[in-house]
Amino acid sequence: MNAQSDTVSLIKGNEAIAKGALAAGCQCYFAYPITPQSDIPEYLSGELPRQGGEFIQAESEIGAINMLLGVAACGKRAMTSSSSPGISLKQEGISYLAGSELPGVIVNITRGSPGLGSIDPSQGDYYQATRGGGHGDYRMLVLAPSTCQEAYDLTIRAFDLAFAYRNPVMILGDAILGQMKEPVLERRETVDTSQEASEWALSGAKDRPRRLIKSLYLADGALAEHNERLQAKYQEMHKEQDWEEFATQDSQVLVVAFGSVGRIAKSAIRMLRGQGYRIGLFRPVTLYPFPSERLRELAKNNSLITIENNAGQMVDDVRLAVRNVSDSAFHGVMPGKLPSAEDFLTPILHVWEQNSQIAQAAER
Amino acid sequence: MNAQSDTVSLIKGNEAIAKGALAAGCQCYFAYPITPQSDIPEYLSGELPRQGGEFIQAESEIGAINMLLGVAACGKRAMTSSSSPGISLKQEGISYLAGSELPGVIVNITRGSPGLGSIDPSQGDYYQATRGGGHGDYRMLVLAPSTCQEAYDLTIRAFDLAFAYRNPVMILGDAILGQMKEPVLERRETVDTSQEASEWALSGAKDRPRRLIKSLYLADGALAEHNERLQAKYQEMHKEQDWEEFATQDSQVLVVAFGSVGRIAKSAIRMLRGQGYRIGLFRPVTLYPFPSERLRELAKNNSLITIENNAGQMVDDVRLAVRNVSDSAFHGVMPGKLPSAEDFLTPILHVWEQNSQIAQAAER
Amino acid sequence: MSSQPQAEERVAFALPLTMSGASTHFCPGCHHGIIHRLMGECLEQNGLGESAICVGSVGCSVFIYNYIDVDAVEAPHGRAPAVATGVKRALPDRFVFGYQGDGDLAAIGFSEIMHCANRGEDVTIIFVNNTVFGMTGGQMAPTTLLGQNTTTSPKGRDMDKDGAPLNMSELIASLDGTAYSSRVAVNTIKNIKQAKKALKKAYRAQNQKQGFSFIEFLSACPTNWKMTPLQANEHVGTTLMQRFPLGVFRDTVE
Amino acid sequence: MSSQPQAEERVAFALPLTMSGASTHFCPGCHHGIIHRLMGECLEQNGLGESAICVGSVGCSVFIYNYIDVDAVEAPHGRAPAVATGVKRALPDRFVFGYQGDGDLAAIGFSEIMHCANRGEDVTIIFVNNTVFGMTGGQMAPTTLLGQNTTTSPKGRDMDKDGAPLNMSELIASLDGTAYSSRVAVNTIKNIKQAKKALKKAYRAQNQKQGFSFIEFLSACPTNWKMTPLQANEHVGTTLMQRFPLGVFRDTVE
Amino acid sequence: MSRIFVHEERCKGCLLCTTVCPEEALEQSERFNPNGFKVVQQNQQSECTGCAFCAEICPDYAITVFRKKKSAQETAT
Amino acid sequence: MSRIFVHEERCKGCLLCTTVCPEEALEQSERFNPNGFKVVQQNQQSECTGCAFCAEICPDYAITVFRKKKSAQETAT
Amino acid sequence: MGLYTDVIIAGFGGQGVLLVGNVLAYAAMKKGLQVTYMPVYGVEMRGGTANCTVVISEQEIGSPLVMYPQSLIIMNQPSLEKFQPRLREGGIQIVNTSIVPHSMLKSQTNGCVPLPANNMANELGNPKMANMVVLGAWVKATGVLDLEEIKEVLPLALGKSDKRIIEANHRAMQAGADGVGDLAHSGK
Amino acid sequence: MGLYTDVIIAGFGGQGVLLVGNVLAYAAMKKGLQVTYMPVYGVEMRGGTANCTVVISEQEIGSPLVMYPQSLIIMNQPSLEKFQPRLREGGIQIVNTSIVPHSMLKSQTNGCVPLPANNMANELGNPKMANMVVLGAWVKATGVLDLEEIKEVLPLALGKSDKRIIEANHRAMQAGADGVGDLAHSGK
Ligand SMILES: Cc1ncc(C[n+]2csc(CCOP(=O)(O)OP(=O)(O)O)c2C)c(N)n1
Ligand SMILES: Cc1ncc(C[n+]2csc(CCOP(=O)(O)OP(=O)(O)O)c2C)c(N)n1
Ligand code: SF4
Ligand code: SF4
Ligand code: SF4
Ligand code: SF4
Ligand code: SF4
Ligand code: SF4
Ligand SMILES: [Mg+2]
Ligand SMILES: [Mg+2]
Repeated sequence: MNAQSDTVSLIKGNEAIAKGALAAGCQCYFAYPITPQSDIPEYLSGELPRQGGEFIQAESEIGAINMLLGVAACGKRAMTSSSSPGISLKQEGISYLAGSELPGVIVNITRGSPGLGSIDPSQGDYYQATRGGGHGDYRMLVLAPSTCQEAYDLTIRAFDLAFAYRNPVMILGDAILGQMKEPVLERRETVDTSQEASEWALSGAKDRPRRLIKSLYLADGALAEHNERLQAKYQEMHKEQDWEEFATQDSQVLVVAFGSVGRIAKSAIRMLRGQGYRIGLFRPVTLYPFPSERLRELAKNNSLITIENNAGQMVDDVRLAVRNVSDSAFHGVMPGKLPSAEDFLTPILHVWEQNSQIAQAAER
Repeated sequence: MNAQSDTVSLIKGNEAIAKGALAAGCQCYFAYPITPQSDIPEYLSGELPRQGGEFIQAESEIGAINMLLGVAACGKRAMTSSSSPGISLKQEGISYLAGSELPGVIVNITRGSPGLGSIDPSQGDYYQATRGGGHGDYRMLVLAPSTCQEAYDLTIRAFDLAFAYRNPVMILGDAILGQMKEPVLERRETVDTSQEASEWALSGAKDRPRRLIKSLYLADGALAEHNERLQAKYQEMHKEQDWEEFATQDSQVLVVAFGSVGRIAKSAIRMLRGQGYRIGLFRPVTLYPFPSERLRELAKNNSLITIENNAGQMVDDVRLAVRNVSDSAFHGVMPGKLPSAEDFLTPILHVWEQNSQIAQAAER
Repeated sequence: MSSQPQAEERVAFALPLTMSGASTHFCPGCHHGIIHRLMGECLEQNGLGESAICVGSVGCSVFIYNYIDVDAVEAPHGRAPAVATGVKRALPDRFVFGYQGDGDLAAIGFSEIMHCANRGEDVTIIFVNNTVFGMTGGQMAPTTLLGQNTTTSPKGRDMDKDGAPLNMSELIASLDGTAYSSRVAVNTIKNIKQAKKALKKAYRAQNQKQGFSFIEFLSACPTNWKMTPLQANEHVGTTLMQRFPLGVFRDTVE
Repeated sequence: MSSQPQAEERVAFALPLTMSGASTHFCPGCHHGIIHRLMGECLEQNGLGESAICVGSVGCSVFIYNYIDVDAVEAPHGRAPAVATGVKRALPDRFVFGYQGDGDLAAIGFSEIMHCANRGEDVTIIFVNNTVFGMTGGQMAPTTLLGQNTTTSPKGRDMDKDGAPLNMSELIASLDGTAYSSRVAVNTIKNIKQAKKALKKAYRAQNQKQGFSFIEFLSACPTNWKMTPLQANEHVGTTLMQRFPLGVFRDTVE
Repeated sequence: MSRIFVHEERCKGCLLCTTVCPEEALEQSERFNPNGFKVVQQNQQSECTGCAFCAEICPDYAITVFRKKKSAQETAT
Repeated sequence: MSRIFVHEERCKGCLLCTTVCPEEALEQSERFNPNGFKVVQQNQQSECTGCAFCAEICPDYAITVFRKKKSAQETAT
Repeated sequence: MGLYTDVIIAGFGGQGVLLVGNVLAYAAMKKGLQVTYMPVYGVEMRGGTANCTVVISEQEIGSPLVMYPQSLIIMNQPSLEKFQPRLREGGIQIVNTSIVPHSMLKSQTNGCVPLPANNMANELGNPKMANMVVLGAWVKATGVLDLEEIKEVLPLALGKSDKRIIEANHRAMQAGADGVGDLAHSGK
Repeated sequence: MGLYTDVIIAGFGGQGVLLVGNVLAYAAMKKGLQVTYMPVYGVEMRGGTANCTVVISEQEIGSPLVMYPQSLIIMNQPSLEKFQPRLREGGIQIVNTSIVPHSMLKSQTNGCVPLPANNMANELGNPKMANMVVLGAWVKATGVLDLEEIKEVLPLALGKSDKRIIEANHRAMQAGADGVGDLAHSGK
């Protein structure tokens, strides 16, 4: 890879994702408009064709995910994006991508839910993203940026991971990430991805046996075998675990939070540290694979509180990760309310106090 | 309720569900064909109109779930059914039903997945059913029958619960349940449900203020408030927890399994009990709400093993339920392979042995 | 001057009782407001206020229930015809109407509208064609004109890549379940009067259980057309009507 | 008798090289097999075997990749036109064709096929209309004839509740993106020859990038029609063709 | 003479009403309403016939039209 | 004379071939193949012209048609 | 534990194996026993294989699927290949030797009942009744139900009550039952 | 902790509040500071309220949303009602008194800068430049950035480089800045 003429620009998270896709060599993008992510199709409708790629405003989210499936079968880099209700509509397609072992990037800039909900930020689609809203035992890699820079960087990484594992990868952000502007350093790299799928992609059966891409396995035991293989691959993905730690050197209480809430929690932690409380932050960057090992490690010396902009979803993964070590408290901000650092203080201090009591009890 | 002329007939699980729906007063049924549940629309295409109800073979699963939404808004009892890929397509609609607080019964007779998969039995849609394959923090009540009789009975219960909570309710079965025939006792009850929705259903604004059914909450904080209310309702649902226990009086190892696997595990347990092993079964009947309290109780005296026809999904709920007490082993049969009692023996005995070792260690 | 009638005066124009009177959230010069009122008026004049059930959709008209004061349910984006089907099958003697934009009806909801019409459901669908996705910020719609700039067709809609605009009224008229299909506009008084007639005809089709009834309204979206209200209103007559001729495309109503 | 040509003999009929020769899983007398072969033959005769990418669908033809020996991808039920769009946009110089049943194309996939045609994608879709959902056990399809008994229309399709059969070729012909649309059959030698001509025309449309090409095959399903193969074959000519006339409905191919 | 009443708080100043008045009785005022729109008004010179065209086209239901009752009108003439 | 060869293991006994043979050269045999289908055969009395109609309509690619080469044929006549 | 028996009935689609399973299930139900009937079929439309499992018990039934069955009814060769190795020690196996070569039967199988069911049915006037022949044989060989109980439910399972058809089926079953005595001994 | 400041800029859609936020963000970025800009708007198409939050810091920024801002730019009455109570003790508040009644300003607010921005802009030739007036005032009042830095990035944020427009905007900003000195004292 060869970095040329890096530039910094002040852009929305949505635009950062679009630019990240271009930098990653995304050749086709398909989507159906929906707030708060429409900046992505709007940006790419102009830029992608200018760079020789294909943009289609699909007739629906279902159309879009299946167009992506077609491109993926040809081994080309493709992306689609939407927001919560639109992502629900893509679930069948995502399951097919996973079942057919096809790479592709799916962006979900979530909104207030369920139903039509609102366009407020929300983290209510964590379950859907990490546990498969679609049918079957498949898994997606799920990346959760919390800054515009990370949105850009992780989008590039998402494409690489998608092709490394031949698997769909999701970028999970919210209305805050999508609409916020921050300076973003763009790395104009020239990456040659033209051969990355040459071993398996469709291109016409010229000078080689024909190829077949499918998710149907009817022969006795064939599907079970296929599923075993998929599960092995998902195990393999565990090495991609990624997270951010903040102020964990001496922390006694650890806040676990992802995406926008992760960075908002950072503000709360700064406020509390200013008052002498030793609080740290654990921010999962990969939601699947969830960074369980490191968190379990930290749980040995920290009481945990998970904070989410939902009714409690990631907290399941936190509790599962630390289940033989400890547990986690939970503070949820319901979608429809903007999460604010000030509102996090009391719940965190509550855990701090419990923690101190336990410590004192232990001393006695 | 008034039971008249009960009859026993030898019918498929699918037919039991269809008959249960009729007995529950289901007035409208909409679906798109898919194996292994097509017996349901086939049966109801004849029977429902004969009883004055409405049957539509919808143009798609999406059409079907939204027709159901329309009926539900009028406070009438309606059902739709499908199998895994078709259920994925209904996720947006389900989220809308939940967000709009509309009652309706959704049947998923699952098949091998992901993607097109196969028509083998599978429990790979547990996550999707219990954690919301759709967007947002909604929950469905999920009922998992393991016999044809239970399929019939729980279908009736599903309608009652749907209206009691104004919430979608899912019946989660698999190809075994759908295709198996067993004797089923039909209770021809006459239930008057004509007034059950009179407080909120649409009927034309005659002699009363107009009514509005929606899931959009845009005003500042309105969605958060709505979500708080929904969460309170989901808490309320916890009293519906239901499960079956088998041979738990003296058990030291407890198998946790649901649906068809639950009954297959029963055979394995009988075999092992025949050899003197004190094994018991805990079979959740409601998957949401998961019967956590009772399971935690049992976990105090039992080592647990969760067995599923998938790569490990319900085991999360088991582990979360018992997390401060113990843990659960897991044995998964991949979708695409028929689960068999014989195959369960070794994994169960493995837990038995570990358990004995621990017991011995404790004695020493 | 008084807002109340004085002696010797009578109110020559007032909002129909089926309308709530709430101020609209629409942009200045948006035709949605006119269309809402015409619907309310025809509901009232046909005595349907108490039997009507409105199926709303997702688009700039998402708040229709704030203005038309009848029982209402909100359909997911594009699915109003399926929801309306459910409502009508549940309550066959109620008057059921849906209201959808061109993104809603001709893009994501294309299958639902066509199959609803083909089944000949006794419902009425009002289709508001403003050639863009209004609510989401002016993206290209299936009815966007060739060459029209939108936020997702920055160089104008391109026949080669995007295809041509869909003529929904004609398509729906070709289905056997359709009792009535016509295209109207509200850019002039004459067209408004015509539109009202069409509405009444459509309502009659449903009340007499003759099948599916459909009216397409050409509608101005000054905001996303980047025009003044007056320009946009004129644009309907000068440009939209060329691709989308007004007329009745199917009428089997007795 | 030998299965190999003898001296002085030449093979007057053999499977095209684009076909694998595997035994089909179809029921006796099912037309899918004939249609598969015609497609393979035309691929070979147009030298497209090495550039072709087949987009399979879900239905009795789900195993098309076992018989036609070209690169292939399986689309979710109804989505072949969207998948084909993706394939073609990724590889614009390959020959891309989809193969769909009437449930697949006219029910669940109605929106995808219509929008694909309307965009004028340079792909070819083969539509096999056997008036039922074959694979899933003979349920009613959008093309089921009025009065036809199926497992979900046990009293026969009813115009009032179910609507009338959809004429897909005509609908698709009405879209501006369509270069070629025709309906053919394979119940007689004459019709088979006609069908082959249509296939070649459609292939040409794509190769010359003239837009979307579409061929509807009327196809017998003896099993779900509950007929013998001979009865079913005859039924195509006597009954199906009345509702679904053979013909070319749009042809802009040079 | 008939007259109109403009509910100024509703008017969005789109001016569609001005295009349909046969009497050219409507014009933009210089007044802003609380929403920041310049509202229309009936101009002084013109006569309103009470035809209600303006109200028919107003997208914001901002105009009420009062027509002199037949009898009254006749007496007037 | 031309001839056909029926790949009996493929034949499903649908008899479509019998409807198109201009020479009525095909008929159902009494033989079952391993899949349980009664296969067709060329009857003895008839002459095959090698027109290949039967093969064209066979849904199961069960018929190969051999035509006498032009020269050979001519010599024969 | 009380009475328990299970059987896998397997053959080509079209040989009526599912009907046999249904009949057994009906008879067991009628007798007041617990019963499950579980069909398994390929996705191929025609010509595929089909099989079903029937479990009959005095106790509540756990698995409706059986890995190692106590008895088998085998109507064609692929089914024999698949299921014969799984038959329990001392299990009973009814095999349609009109189609399955005698040579394939495992010599060590005790309760093996080879019956030329197609031929026998043919002799009774309709080769399609081969399934009734093996049904009769199974009933006789296992003794779990008796023939009268089966006959009683036949119209239910057939969904037909045409007297002549019923009677023909009765004769076929009887022939199967009668065949057991003789053949079971000479059998292997 | 180094430098940290934040501001909420609020008004009607169309008053250019988002532009002000953008300009500030650009200037901060140009200066090498960390910055976030976060818009919040209603779903109403027109006439709704709009606001944005800009956070400027030497340190990595946590929350881009601020519950209790250090400063405010208030362009209309609803915004004052919403945000004034949340302003931090000792915070700075620039208020467009062409639209917001003077009487509504909390007397205890120290850094309150009332400016008749519309009128001032009108005097400078274009009432639409009211936003530039308050921007200038904020820059002067807070001192985090200086006017030259703002001027430098204006073309970037405007996406325009028409010299006359730029210069007019400069004048408006200057007027705003100039207004601070006088008014800040007489202010409250
Ligand atoms: C599943 C889903 N996809 C996308 C959206 C976003 N969305 C809301 S309205 C709309 C289109 C509005 O356009 P149109 O139907 O033409 O109505 P208009 O606003 O122009 O009146 C879209 C795409 C959504 N709410 N749900
Ligand atoms: C989402 C989804 N819904 C339903 C199905 C089940 N299904 C498979 S094929 C099919 C219809 C087949 O009919 P058709 O397309 O007419 O093809 P045919 O078998 O008649 O050739 C259906 C409904 C599915 N696989 N996926
Ligand atoms: S965006 Fe267009 S359609 Fe929507 S309210 Fe404004 S003018 Fe009307
Ligand atoms: S069911 Fe019909 S379409 Fe399917 S293979 Fe059999 S005959 Fe052909
Ligand atoms: S009522 Fe008629 S005449 Fe009077 S102002 Fe309105 S349009 Fe003009
Ligand atoms: S039409 Fe209505 S909103 Fe528009 S200017 Fe006239 S009165 Fe005002
Ligand atoms: S090749 Fe022609 S003549 Fe010969 S058998 Fe076939 S159809 Fe008949
Ligand atoms: S058409 Fe083919 S399959 Fe049918 S009978 Fe003739 S040879 Fe056999
Ligand atoms: Mg629109
Ligand atoms: Mg079909």
